[in-house]
Amino acid sequence: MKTFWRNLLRNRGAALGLVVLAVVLVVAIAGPMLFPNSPWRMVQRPFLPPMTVPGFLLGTDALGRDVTAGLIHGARVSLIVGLVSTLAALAIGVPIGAMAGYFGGRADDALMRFTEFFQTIPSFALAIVLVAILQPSIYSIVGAIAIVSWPPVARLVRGEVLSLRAQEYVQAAIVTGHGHGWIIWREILPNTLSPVIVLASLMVATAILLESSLSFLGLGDPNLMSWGYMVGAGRTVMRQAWWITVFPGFAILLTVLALNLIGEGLNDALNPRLARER
Amino acid sequence: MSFIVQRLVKMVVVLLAIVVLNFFLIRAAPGDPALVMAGEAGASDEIFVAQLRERFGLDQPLPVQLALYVKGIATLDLGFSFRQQMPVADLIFSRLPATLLLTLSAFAISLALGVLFGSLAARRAGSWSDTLITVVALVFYATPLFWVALMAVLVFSVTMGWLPAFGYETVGAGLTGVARLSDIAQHLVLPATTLGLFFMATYARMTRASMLQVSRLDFVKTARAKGLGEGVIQRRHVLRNALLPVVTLAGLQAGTLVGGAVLTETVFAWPGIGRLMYEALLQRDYNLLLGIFVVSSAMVLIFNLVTDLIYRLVDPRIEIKA
Amino acid sequence: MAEPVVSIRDLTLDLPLGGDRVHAVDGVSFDLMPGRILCVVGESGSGKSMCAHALMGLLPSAIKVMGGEIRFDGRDLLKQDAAAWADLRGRRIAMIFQEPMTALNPLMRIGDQIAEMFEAHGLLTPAERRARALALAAEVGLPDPERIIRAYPHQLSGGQRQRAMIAMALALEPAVLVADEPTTALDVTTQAQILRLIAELQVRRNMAVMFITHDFGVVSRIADEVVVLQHGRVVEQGAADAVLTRPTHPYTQALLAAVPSLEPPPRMPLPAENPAVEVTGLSKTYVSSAGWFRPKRRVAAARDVAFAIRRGETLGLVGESGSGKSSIARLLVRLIEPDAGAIRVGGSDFAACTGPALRMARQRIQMVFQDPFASLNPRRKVGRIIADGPVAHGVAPDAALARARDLLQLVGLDAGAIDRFPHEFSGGQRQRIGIARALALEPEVLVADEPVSALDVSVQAQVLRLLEDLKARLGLSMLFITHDLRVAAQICDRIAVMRKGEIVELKTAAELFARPEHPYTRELLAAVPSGEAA
Amino acid sequence: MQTRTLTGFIATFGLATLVTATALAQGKPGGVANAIIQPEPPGLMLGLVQNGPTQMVSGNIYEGLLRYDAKLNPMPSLAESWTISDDGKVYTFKLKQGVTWHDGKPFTAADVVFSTEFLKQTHPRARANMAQVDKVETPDDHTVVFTLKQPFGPFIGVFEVGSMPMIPKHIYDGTDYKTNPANNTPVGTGPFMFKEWQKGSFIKLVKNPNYHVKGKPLLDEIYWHVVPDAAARAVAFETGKVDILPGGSVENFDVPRLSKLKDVCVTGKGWEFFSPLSWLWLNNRQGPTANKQFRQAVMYAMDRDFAKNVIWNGLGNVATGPASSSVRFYTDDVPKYPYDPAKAKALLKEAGYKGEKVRLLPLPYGETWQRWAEAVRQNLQDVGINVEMVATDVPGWTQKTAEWDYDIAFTYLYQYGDPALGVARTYVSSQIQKGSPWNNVEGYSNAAVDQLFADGANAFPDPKRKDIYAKVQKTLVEDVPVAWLLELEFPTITRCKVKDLVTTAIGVNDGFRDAWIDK
Repeated sequence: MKTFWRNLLRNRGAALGLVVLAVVLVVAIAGPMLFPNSPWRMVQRPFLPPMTVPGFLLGTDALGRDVTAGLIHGARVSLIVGLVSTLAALAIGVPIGAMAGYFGGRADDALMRFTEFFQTIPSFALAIVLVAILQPSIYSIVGAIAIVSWPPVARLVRGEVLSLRAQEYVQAAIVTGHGHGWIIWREILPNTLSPVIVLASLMVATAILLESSLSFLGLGDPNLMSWGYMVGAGRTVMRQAWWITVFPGFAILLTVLALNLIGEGLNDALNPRLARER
Repeated sequence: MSFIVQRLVKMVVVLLAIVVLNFFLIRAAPGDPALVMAGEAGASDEIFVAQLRERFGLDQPLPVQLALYVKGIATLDLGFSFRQQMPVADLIFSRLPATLLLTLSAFAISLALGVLFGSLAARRAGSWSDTLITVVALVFYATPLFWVALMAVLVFSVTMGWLPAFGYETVGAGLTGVARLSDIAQHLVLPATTLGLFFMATYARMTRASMLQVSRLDFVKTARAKGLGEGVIQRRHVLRNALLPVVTLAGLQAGTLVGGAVLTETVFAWPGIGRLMYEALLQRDYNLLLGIFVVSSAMVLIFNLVTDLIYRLVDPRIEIKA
Repeated sequence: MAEPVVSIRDLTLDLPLGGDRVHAVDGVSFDLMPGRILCVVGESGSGKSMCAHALMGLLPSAIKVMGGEIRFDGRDLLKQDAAAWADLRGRRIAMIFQEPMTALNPLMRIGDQIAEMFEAHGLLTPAERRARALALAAEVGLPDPERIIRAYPHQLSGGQRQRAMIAMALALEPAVLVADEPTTALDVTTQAQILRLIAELQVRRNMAVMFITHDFGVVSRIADEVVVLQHGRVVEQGAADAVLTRPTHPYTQALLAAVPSLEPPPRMPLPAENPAVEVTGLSKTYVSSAGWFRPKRRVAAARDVAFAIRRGETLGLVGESGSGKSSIARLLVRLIEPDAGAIRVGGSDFAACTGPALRMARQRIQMVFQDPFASLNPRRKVGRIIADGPVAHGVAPDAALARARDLLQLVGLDAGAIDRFPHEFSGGQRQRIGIARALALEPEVLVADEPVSALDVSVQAQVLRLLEDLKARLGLSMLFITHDLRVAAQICDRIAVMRKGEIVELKTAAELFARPEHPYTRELLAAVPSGEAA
Repeated sequence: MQTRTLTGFIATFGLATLVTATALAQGKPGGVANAIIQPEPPGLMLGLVQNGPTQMVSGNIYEGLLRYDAKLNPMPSLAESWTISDDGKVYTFKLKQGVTWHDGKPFTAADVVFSTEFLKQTHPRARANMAQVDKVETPDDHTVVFTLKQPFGPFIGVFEVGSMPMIPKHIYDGTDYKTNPANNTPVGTGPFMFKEWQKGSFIKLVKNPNYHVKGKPLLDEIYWHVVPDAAARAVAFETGKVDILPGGSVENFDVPRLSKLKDVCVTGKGWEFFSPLSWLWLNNRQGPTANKQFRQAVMYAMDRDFAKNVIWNGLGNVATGPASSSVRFYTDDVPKYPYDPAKAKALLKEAGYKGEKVRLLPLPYGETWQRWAEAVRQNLQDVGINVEMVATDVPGWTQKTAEWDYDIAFTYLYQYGDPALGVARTYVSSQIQKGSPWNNVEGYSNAAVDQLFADGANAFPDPKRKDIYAKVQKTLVEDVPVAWLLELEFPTITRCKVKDLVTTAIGVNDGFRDAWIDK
C-alpha cells in the first residue's frame, strides 16, 4: 500500500491530479455549507462581471444568479453524476464481463454479442435517445451514461478474467472444490481491481463530459445546477458574459484533467514492473 | 473468405437487433410525429392528428409496423420520412458524404497527432515533458467540445476572419472543380480540427501506454543489441508493435464517430448525419431515426470489419490465434 | 596464452534503494578468451544477468555502475556514449537471449531481422543483406532457409527461433558472444542441439563466449571456464573440469550436490493390485476453430492413455513440451474435461462426477502447481489460502485455520505465516504453501505438475525431499509430472514417457534408465546434459 | 344581392398602390438576400405543412387572395378587389388577370375553389375557417363568391398566404396530395420560385420573372441558411454570411449586442397578424391550480416586468389578459395583476395551499424560454409554491400538454388578429379535447364565456362584437384560467441595406416581394 502511494505520487501528473481532485471534493462536500442559499436565486443585477461587486467574485449570470454559488453547488452534482453513472456502468459491465470470461464458450459468445451490440450503436446518439425517451432528469442522465459506457468495462473485465482464469491459483481453487460464484468473487474479481479502477477513474471524467454535452443539447436536469448545465446555459451569452461559461468550463476541464492524470498515474503505479523501472 | 461471410452474417443479425431495439425505444418516447407536426402547425384538431397518424401508419398495431419496417429493410428500403416527405435513404445518403468527410478528417487528425504526442511522451516517460505533453493532449479532451468549438469560431472566424465559421461550403458561390474543393476544405478546417483534437487524447494515452509496454519487451533489447539507432528502434520495433492495440481502438472509434459528431455538426452547422439524427429525434421522425441508426451502426460494423482485415495484414500472428 | 578479448575488473553495480541488497554485482572480475566459452553460473538473483547486460551496455536505468571497468579493444566499455555503444553492439559484441519467442519482433520476417544487423551498421546493399541472411540461416542449420527467412517468428519452433537469434548474433562476426540462458526455455533434445551449435560456431569463428546459465548440466557440456556467482560476488572460478569435479567453495559444492543424479535410488516395489488411481482410455483432443483460409486444427493431447498409480507410489510422467503430460495432469483433476475415458479413484469414476458430487469428490485428488508465483492468490493471506478448501468442504473456519498452522509447520514453515501475504515469501516457501494447501483437504492422491522446475537447484532439492517425506508420512500416492529426467529419476517409483499424447513407455525408474526400449526414450536420455560426463 | 364596396378597401388599395409606387421609385433591382431559417422546415408545400419556417419560406412562393397591412387591413394580392354583402354573408372576390403559376399555367377561379377543398382536408385552421362557408361559386374565371352560413366577423381576415395559400389545381387535382412528387418542388404564383434545397444547408429561391406585379420582385435570389445553433447563427450574421435574422433566430440575449453593430437595423414589426401571446397553462382540473385563488396567486407572484426587461431585453409588453393589444376589440379595462408577492402569499393561504408539489413544464424552444421558466420557478418558490421543473423536448411537451399531464406549462400562441380566430379556442369548453396542445388545454369551462364567444364570432357588424369581447375579457381576467405573461415581440434583425423587407402584418413571411438591397 505504501509503495503504491509512493509510486503514484512520484508521477507528477497524478500528484497534480490528486491535489485538484481533493480541492474539488472539498468544495463539493463543504461548499454548500458556505453557500447555503439555492444557486438558482436571482440575487443581483444580471450579467454582473466578476469582481465588480463585493460578494460576487465570479459575477452573475443572465438572470442575476451568483456564478460562484452555482460553481460550488455544481461541483457536487457533477461529481455525483460522474460517480454514480460510473458505479452503475461497473454494476452492469463487471458481472457481464466476469461471466463471459469465466464461463467461456456459449455464455461468452452470447454475452459478448450483447456487448458488441451496445458498442455498435453510436454511443452518444444512444445516450441522447435514451435521455429524450425517459425525459431529462438526473436519473435518466445517469442511466443513459451508464448504459452507453458499460461495454468497455465488460470487455476489460472479460479479458482480465480470461487471463486470470488460466492462473494456477484459480485452478487451485477449482481443484479444491469451490463453487463458481466463490471463485469469481473471491479469487478472480479482487485481482481485476487495478485495471478496473484505472478505467473507472477515466469513466468518471467521461461521464462528467457526457453530462455537459447532454446539457448543451438541452438534455440536462433543470432542477440541478451542474457545471454542464451552467456551461450549456451560458454559452449563448458567451459573447456578452464570458464568465458565465468560462468558470464552469474551467472547472470541468480541471476535474476531467485531474481524473485522467490520476487514471494514468494509477495505471503506471498499479503496473508494478513499470513502477519499478521509474 | 468464410471469415468475411461469417462476419457479414453476424452483422446482419446485429443490425436486425438494433432495428428491433430502437424501433421500440423510439416509440417509447413521449409524443409521436403526428403530435409534433400538429404542434408545429400551431392549430390542430383531432382530424388533423388522426390524418397524420394514418398517413404515417401509426394507427396500425406495433407488431405490424415492425413487420412492415423489417420487410422494408430486407429489401434495402429504409422507408419514408414522415416529416420530410422524402425517402429516408435519400435523406441519409445526401448527408453521409459530409459526415464521412468530417469524421474521417477528424479521425486522421486525431490519430496522427495522438500517435505523435503519445510516442513523444513515451520516449520521455517520467520527465517533465512527458507530463506536459500528456496535459496538453488532455486539455482538448477535458474541455467540453462545444466550448472549444465556439472559441475556435470566435478566434479564427469572427476575430481573425481566417476561416469560415459554419457550413459545408460557401452557399451560392457557384464554385466548381478545384475552387469548390478548396472552399470545402476551408470549411472543414475548424470542425475537423476541433473534433480531431478531442479524440487525440485517447490515442495519445493509448500510444504512450502501449509503447511503454512494448519497450520493455525482449525484442527491443534484441534491437538494441544489434546496435540499431534509437530512432530506428522506436519506429520500427516499438511503435509498430505498440500501434496494434491503437489500430483496434481506432477501428472502434472510426465507426462510432460517424454517429457521434452531433455536437460538432450542430455548432458548425455541418450538414451531417449526427445533426439529422438529433433533429429526427426531436421530431420523432421514427423512420428517419431508425434509418440513421441502421446506417451508422452498419458503418460501425463495416469499420470494425475493415479494422480486423487491416489487423490481419499488420499482425501476421492473427492467422494462428483466431 | 592468448590475450583476453574482454577483461572485467572489479565490476560493482548498485541496485536501486529499497532492494534486498545494495550491490547487484560486487567486485566481479574475469576474462573472456577468444575461442573459449566462459560459463557464469548462479542461482536466480546472483547477478549473472547483470554482468551480461553490463557487457552489452544494456543495464536497466535503475542500476548504477559504482566501480570497476570492462576492457575491450583497449577501451573501457563502462565509459562509452550511446553512439559508441550502437557501433559496438552487434558488430563487435553480440547477444542471444533466453526467450527466443519474445526476443524476436513478431511483426518482422526472420530474414529482415537478420538483415537488420547489417543495416544497423550501414553495411552492404539490401540485396547483399538478403543473401547474407540466407547464408546465415543455412549456417545455423535452419531447414529450408529460403522459406524460413520469409517466415514470421510465430511460424517457427522454439529451437528454430533460437537458431535465428544465433544467426543474427553471428552476422557481423563479433569478437564476443553473450548468451543469456539461451537454452533454458527449450526442450532437452533441442537444448542439446543448440548447445552443440554454439560450441561449433565459437570454435569456427574463434569467438569468446560468455554463457550465462543456472544449469550445471549445461556447464558440464560446453564450458571451458566457469565463474560461480553468489549474491553478486564471485565465489569460485577456474577451468570447468576443475570446478565441476573439485569444487573448493562450499556454495559450489552445495550447488553441485543439489543436482539430482540420473541414477535412480533403489526402491521397494509396490503391489500392483487395488491401485489408488486407475486411468483407462483417457482421450482429449483440442480443436481450434476454423479461421480465414484455414480448416479446423486438431491437436491430440491425450490418446487412449491408460495407467494406474499404486498406493504409496510416485508415478512420473515425463516428456517434452507439447507431449500432453500437463494435459494428463489437468484431466486427472478435472480442470479440463476428457473426451473419453475413466478415472477411477478409490472405486468410483471421478471422470463421471458432475455438479456438487464432483466438488465433493475433488478433495480426494489434489494438485501442486508449477509456478510458485502464479499459484497463490496475491490478495489472500496464506492462512486463508490453505483454510479455504476445508471451509468449502464444511470444516469450521477456526478449525480450518488451526489446521493451516499445523500444515505450515508440516511443510517446514513458521505457523505465524498464516497472517502474511504470498508476496512476502520466496519461491521455495511459496511452493511449500502450495503443498500445504493441497494437503489441507487430506487427499489420497497428489498430482504435482512440474512442482520444482521453476525453482533454483538448491531449493529444488529441498522441495523434492519434502514431497518424498510427506508422501511417506501421509501414505499418499502421487503423479509427478516433469520434463527433467534427473528429477524424475530421484523421486519416481515408476516413470511413463509421453510423446504426442501417448505413453510410449512405462516401467520402473531403475529399468527405464538402465534399459530404455523406445527410441524416443533413448533420445531423451541421450540429450540430458550429464554432470558426470564433464 | 345587394353589395357595397368596403370603404377600407379603397383606402388600403390606395395605400398599397402608394407603397408600391414609392418602393418602385426607390428600389434597386438585383442582388441576393441571405437569411436564416430556423429550424429547417419539414417541407415547403404550404398547403400540407404549416409550421413557422415553412410559412416564412413558402410565403414568398405561394400567395393568398389578400395581404394585410400592419393594422390588419386587407390589401389586394391575387384578388384585386372584393365586396362584402350587407348581411355579412356573401364575399365576392375579383381575381387579378394574367396571373400565372410558376410553371406557366394560368391562375383562375377554379384554383381558388380547388384550394378551398384541398385545405379543408389538410389545413386545420383553414378547415375551421371554411367550416363557416356554405358554398363557393365561380361565376366566371376571375370571380369567386363565398357564401357563409351566417355572418362571421373575422372572415375577411383569413385570406393571408399562411392561412389560405392558393394551390395549383392542375398539379394536385386527382392525385394523392400527401405523396405528390411536386411537394418537393412547390409551385405557386408568388414572387419567388423554388430552385434548390440542400437539406441541412440551405434553401434557394429565385426571382419569378413573370410575376404579376410589374417590377417585382427586385431581388434575384434568396438563400435561406440552415444553422442549427443559436450562437452560430449570431456569428453567421456578424461575419456577414447572412444579412437577415428573422424573429426568433437568435437568442434574446444576443439581440442588444447584434443591434448595436454597425449598419444593423432592428424592427419589431411584421408580427401584427400573429400577435404572439405567452401564458402559463394552469391545469384547471386538478391539483392546486384548480383553485382560482391559487391561480390568481400565481399571477401576483410573477415579476413579469423582470421577465420582459431581463429575459426579453425589454421587447414586448406585459399582457393584461387573453387578447394581445394588437388584436381587434382588445381592451385594457380589466382587473390588474401587478407583481405583489405578499398578496400572492395571502391568496395562497386563502386557497389552503399546503405545499403540494407543482410540476412546471417549460417550453422547449431554447435558452430564452428555459431561463424564463427558471425565473418563474424562482418567483413561485419565493411565495412558497413547491415547484419542480420537468424537462422535456418538443414532442414530450406537446404530448404532456395535449394529454393534460402537467400542472403549469409555458406556451405561446398566435392570435391571428381576431378574438374569434386566435383567442376563443383557448377558453371555450367545446375546445376541451384531449390530443391537441393548442385548444382549451387548461380545461376552463364557463357557460357564460362559451356563449359570449359564440355570439362574438357571428355578431355583425363590428360594434356589436366589441361589446361582447369587452365582457369576455373582463370575466376571463377575473377567473385567470391561464396565467398571461407577455405579448411577445420577435425582432427582425437585418443589415440596414436590406430595405422594405417588413411591410405587412406577416413581415418576412411575404416580405421579399417588396424587399431590395441598397448597394
